[in-house]
Amino acid sequence: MKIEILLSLLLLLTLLRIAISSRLEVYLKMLSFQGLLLCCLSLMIVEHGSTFTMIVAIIETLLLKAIFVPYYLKKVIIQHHVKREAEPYLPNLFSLLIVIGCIIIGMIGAYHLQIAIKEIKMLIFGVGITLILCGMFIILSRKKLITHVMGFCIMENGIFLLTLGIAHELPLMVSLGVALDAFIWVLLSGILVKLIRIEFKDNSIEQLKDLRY
Amino acid sequence: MNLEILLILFIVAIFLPVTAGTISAALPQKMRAKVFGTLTIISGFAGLYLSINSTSLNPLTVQNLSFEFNIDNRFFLGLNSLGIIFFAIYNMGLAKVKRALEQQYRAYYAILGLFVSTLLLIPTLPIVKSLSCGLFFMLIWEIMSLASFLLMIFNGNEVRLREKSLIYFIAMHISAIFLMLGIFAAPYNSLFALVALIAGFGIKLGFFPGHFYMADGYDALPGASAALTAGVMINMGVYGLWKSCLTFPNHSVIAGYILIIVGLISAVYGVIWALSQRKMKKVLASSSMENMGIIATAIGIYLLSSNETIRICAVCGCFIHLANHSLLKALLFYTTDTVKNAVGETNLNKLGGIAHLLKSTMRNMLIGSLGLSAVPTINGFVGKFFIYYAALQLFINKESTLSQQIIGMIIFVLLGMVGALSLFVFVKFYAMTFLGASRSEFTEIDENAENFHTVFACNLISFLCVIFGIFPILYCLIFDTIPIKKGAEILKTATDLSILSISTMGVILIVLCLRKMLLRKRSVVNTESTWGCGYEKFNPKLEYNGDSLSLSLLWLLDKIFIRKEKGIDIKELYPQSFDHDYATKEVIRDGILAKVCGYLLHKLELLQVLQSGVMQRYLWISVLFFVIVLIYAILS
Amino acid sequence: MINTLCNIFFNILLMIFAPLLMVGVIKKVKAFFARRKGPSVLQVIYDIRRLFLKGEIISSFVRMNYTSAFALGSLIAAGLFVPQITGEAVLNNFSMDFLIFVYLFGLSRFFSAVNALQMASSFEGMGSSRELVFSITGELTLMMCLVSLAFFGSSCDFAGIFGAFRVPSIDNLSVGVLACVILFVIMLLEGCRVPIDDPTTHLELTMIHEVMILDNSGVSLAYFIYSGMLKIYLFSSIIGSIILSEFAHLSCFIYGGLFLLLLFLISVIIGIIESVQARLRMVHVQQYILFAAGLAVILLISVIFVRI
Amino acid sequence: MDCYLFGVIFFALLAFVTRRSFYGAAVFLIFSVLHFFLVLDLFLILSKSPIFLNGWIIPINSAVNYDKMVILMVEAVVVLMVAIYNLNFMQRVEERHYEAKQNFYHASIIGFVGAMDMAICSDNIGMMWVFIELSTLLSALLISHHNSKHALEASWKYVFICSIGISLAFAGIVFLSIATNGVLDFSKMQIDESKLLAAKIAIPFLIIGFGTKVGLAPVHNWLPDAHSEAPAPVSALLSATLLNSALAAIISFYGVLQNSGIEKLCNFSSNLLQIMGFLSLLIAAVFILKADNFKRMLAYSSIENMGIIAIALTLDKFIMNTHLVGHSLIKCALFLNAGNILSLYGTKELAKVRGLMKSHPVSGYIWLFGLLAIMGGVPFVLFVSEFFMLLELFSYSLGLTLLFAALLTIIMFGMTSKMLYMLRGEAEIPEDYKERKLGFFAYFPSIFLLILAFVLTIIAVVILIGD
Repeated sequence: MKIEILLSLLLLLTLLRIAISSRLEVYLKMLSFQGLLLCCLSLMIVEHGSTFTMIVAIIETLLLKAIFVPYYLKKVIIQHHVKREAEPYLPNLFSLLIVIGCIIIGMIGAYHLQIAIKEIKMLIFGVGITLILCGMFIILSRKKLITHVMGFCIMENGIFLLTLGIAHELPLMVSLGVALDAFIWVLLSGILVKLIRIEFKDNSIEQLKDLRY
Repeated sequence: MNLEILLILFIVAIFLPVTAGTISAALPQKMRAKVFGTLTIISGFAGLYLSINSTSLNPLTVQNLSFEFNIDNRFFLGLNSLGIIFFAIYNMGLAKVKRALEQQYRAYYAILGLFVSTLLLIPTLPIVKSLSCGLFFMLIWEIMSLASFLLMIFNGNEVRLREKSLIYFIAMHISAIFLMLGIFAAPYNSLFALVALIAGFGIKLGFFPGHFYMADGYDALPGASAALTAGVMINMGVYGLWKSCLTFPNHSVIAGYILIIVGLISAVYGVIWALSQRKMKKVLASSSMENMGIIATAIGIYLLSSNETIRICAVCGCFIHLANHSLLKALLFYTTDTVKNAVGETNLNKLGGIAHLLKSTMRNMLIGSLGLSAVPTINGFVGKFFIYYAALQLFINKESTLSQQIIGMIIFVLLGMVGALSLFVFVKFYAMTFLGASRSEFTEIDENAENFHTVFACNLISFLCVIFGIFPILYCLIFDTIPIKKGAEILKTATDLSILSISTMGVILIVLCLRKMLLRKRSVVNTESTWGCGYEKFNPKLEYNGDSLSLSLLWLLDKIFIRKEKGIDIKELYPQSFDHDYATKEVIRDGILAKVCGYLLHKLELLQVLQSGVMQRYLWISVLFFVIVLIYAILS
Repeated sequence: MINTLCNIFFNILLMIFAPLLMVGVIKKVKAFFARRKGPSVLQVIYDIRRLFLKGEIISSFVRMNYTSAFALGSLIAAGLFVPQITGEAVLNNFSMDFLIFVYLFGLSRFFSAVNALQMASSFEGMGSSRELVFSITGELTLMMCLVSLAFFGSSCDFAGIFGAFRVPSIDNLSVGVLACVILFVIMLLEGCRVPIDDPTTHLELTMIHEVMILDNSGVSLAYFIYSGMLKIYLFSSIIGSIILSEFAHLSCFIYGGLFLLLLFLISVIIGIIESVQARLRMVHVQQYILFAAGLAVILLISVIFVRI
Repeated sequence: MDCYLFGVIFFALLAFVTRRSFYGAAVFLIFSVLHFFLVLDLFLILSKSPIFLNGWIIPINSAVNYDKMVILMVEAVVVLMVAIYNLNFMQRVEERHYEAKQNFYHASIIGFVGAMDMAICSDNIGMMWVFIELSTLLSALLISHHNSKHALEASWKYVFICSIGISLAFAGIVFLSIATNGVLDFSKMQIDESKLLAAKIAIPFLIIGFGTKVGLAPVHNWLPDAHSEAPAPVSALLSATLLNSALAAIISFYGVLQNSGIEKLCNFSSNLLQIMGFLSLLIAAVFILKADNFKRMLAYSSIENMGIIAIALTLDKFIMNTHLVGHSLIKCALFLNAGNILSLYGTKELAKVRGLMKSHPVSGYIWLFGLLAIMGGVPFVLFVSEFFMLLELFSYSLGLTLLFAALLTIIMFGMTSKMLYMLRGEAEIPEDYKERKLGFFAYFPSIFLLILAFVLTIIAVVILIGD
């Protein structure tokens, strides 16, 4: 039981690290580390299931989230040789405070849910909710398109955690589909970012504004 | 007549115009008017025949859809088919007229066919009998108003047409919504249903608040179809009003008061509005608003009073006035269309002095104007006479309550004033188009605007008007369908009226012969021009035009008819050119509606900040909405 | 049978000559006030006869030269419905004959306006515009007055109305006086006598009726002048029938004599008004008619409350 | 017949392989014809054996009830028409320089249609989610086919907003699986009373999540951009079928809630749907007045009609189905015709398109009757559904009826004024578009769809008057 707690706390740490930094490499490293943590967590929780579900879980988390996605995004970043997240809407200090707020909200929500519904694992559910909230916050507060992609990946991780948190996990096909979709999504947004880069010569959100009425 | 033949006739009358429309749409341009004309005439006569003796067909039910053929249905069917026959004859003549050619496109005839078939079908449909009847009625009603809208869109050269047809379309939509609410509310709350139906049909008839679209709408309709709408489609509004008032007898007193008050307001407003108009078709449209107001008062009297003679006079007055109005209005619209085709101008301030060009049209328009200004010898007076009689009886006889007496008196007096005003309108209408010197040079005058068919149609209608004027008794015989049995009152007044017309005609003839006889030996000299009294050369600008004629009255009503002056403030000392013009602002459309819609659209504009283009803002809004709903879900 | 025959004969005879004589008397009274001899009473007849015998000059714009006949014919037809010297109209017991009377006036107004507008001159246009505008409020007042009389007599034709005035009583007197005053004002408006419009002036800007017949000549001019006079006669015959309805039971000769005396009296009053009062400004004419409308409203209220 | 998934993949690969756009379009046409007959056959023998992978996507007969079958039928017809139009569309001049990307285009369009079918037919809400997410991704590729500035921006916004919405929907599925303790198949799903809070939390997640894909009001912002920037066949497919497939999820979820009978859940979900419905009507009313690009105007009218369908869902099933069918058919006809107008006039600007009736009468008539139809004009099926919509709303509450009627009138005002502006006046067509002519296949689909809508009215009226 203690290892689960340790792993989820580590996940929260990665979130704080992301909130502080404004360099993209840090985002990537944290993303791959989160994938790793998710893989251990899923192995821990799902050990009594059939071997086939174990293999799917490993493929999904280890292969995709920890290795391939960060590698792919690194290639995109190198192409655009953009190192640093330009001036974000909020200074880093405020984003840190907001992430801490998300953590608190997530935990309180999970606690209340756990009282009402007995079978969910309180801690994992809380971390899942926090991940979703922080992913959303990163999308809303950063300017670079690539950071938006990473914010969405963090949200995906949060949702994956939610599926782990509930007692009777989803059928195999559904989890396989979810993994596949997340992967295709990252691929597609990578292609789109490249195309926007060619068309707009800059990949911040400012140019994408003239489709109004 | 056994049932099968009547049934076949009914189906022929309904579906023949549609097929005629589609066939003539396929034919080359020259043949279209002729083929369409002949086929619609056949269906018109079928309708006429049906209206005279189809009592045996009465409860015709197909599944749970029923067609009614009792007395008032047959009356309206007869009236519509008569109007359609005249339209068909007139339209046949338009093929040869150069200015009317650009309207002879294919879609025009297809839509006309649809329009005519709905006009023949609606008089037989009950409105609030059951939901499926209601649905079928609404379907046909919407097709009718949509067809008249489509006719408007294709009219080529009209300026500001987009705005006019848009307002017409929205008004028709609002009236359809009122009708739907009326049909839905019928089983639950009959008073709400009655008021909604009156409002719905009121907008179609142009009662006071709902009249804003009428002048522009009828002005935008091309050529003869304006006559069809004003002559026939407006009767459907009266049909609806009549049917809905009959289906809710327990609220007849309230309905009576509503109809009388709204009718009087729209009669007075309509006739003054007609005075302030410049275009010929707009004058006619606002005058049909006035006549519909008078018909509404007649129906109101019928609903209000319990005395038998008053009810008979009111209902006879209403239906005879409706028949006269549709004949006279059709006549005036056809003559306006002939003037437009001949000279290409319908603005009263630019017309004048074309009497020598269009002799027979002038004669027909004189008869039409006399009829609509309700002058004794022509048939316009007969309907009004009965309504006056009913109003006076309501005012005089002992057992009607005080409020009924006051209402009777107000109707009598206001109708008198409206009569004088409508006389003013039609003197101006007739004199400005034909008489005096022409106020603007007409470039190419199309001689065969007055070809055989158009003149024949107009002559036929004016002949009917004069005959019905001299022998009003004919109404009772031919239109055997007057909804209430013919009381002794009606016969006596009808014979009195024919004596009146014959005696007036006689006296006028005597005086005319006296003049002829006196001038036999004397010389009648036709000099150059009118006595100038100080002007060295006659100039058409000196002549009084339509606006200056009605200006002295409109100055009195300055508050209602606000005038927008243009071109008054001249800056430089010696202005090179200076044009002064003014247009009367219509109190509902430019006043209240413009303000309300402007305010509404401005408020909607504020919402446009939502679509700012920045994706983050979209996400913020959706997250905010999501959080609010989530909190509500958790707490409740 | 004889009664109807003499009724018709006397009415028509009077309709032809009485208006001319009345205007002659008016002119005589005006001359008397101006201390001059003035034209003889029959001078108007000689003028009309002179016009009948002359040719006509018509402007080139005119297309409808029969309008004058229609205007006069409809007025004469209106005269058939008014009970005159013999106390009965030519076509009596006609339901709603006062409405027909008013609407026949409308018909004659239609044709006189059309006749004016076809001359294509600004004066005629001005006159017809004024005529039509004043006729609106005039007809409103006339309608109110006739409705209240009809309610008072609780019948819908002239015979019934004048029947109610037979028995002399205070109500009859007050209603009768008010009705006669209103009818007198309407007569001045229709006949275009002084307070509304001065027949003798030639300043086009101020004329109403005379300016409409500026371009007529010969027989049509005679017709229009005669129709002006006929209007005065018809209204004064209505006023006369109201006043003399108490003496209807007397023999017809005495009634006829009294009727002629009354006509003479009315024309004298008109003459006095013409010589004493000057013509009102064009703006005030509208207020003058609305004053008559006010009177008609008072009449209406008094009639309703008298009956309840 | 049971390997429909592999069939779709096969056709997609086939399209991917083709070099010239004509062959790609031909493959897509063959696929759509087969697809139409498959659905027709399904419709005729509704109780056929399971179609998909032996039970993983639960057998078709039990899942597909009356509503889903209607959506499937409409989708089949629309896809066939779009395929026919696509043949002509690919030959057009401006499509030449996208020749290189045509194999991606055709492959993803086939994949897109396949994903939508499976989303509609699958009984498990999880699988339905997966296929909806897949269809979103594939359609994002389609939208950015023209990779102009606006197309890229539209596809970026489309991908992002829809994915976030759908991932929230997945969180809703997680909560739902708690509430129904693990059973995720619509036919077998039972919400037990003890876990009421989980179900209550699942409702906003699911309805707003899938609502983003349906384009209901507060989460609708992607729809106008995506529909106006996509090429004509894609925007027709998007508005006619994609919105319906997402709606299928909400319909089945709402069905589960209704027959679970818990009074609190039903009220909350119907209120939420009605609020979103009326909000989307308001938003459509506001922005139709402002739209200066005729494709955006059509997109806003899609939002409006989806709002009406959402309200109808809470009132009565029959109205919802007629409105759904009517809207998809007529909107597809309109978008295809908008494509025609775009290639005839070269611009989407409303201000520059004048004199449509004089210069190109056929597309003018289609435009006129299409817009009259979409507004609930008489001879088309939407009038019948709006008639009964008002009837139901009137018996529900008078205030809502008046609000509904007022908003519809404003939308009608906006659309007619723009329609009349385009139909009338003098046509000023730019030089290189002067002698543009479009073949029969460009107009046939729209005409066929409008006639179908007209025939449906007659059938609906006959049925209604009959019973």
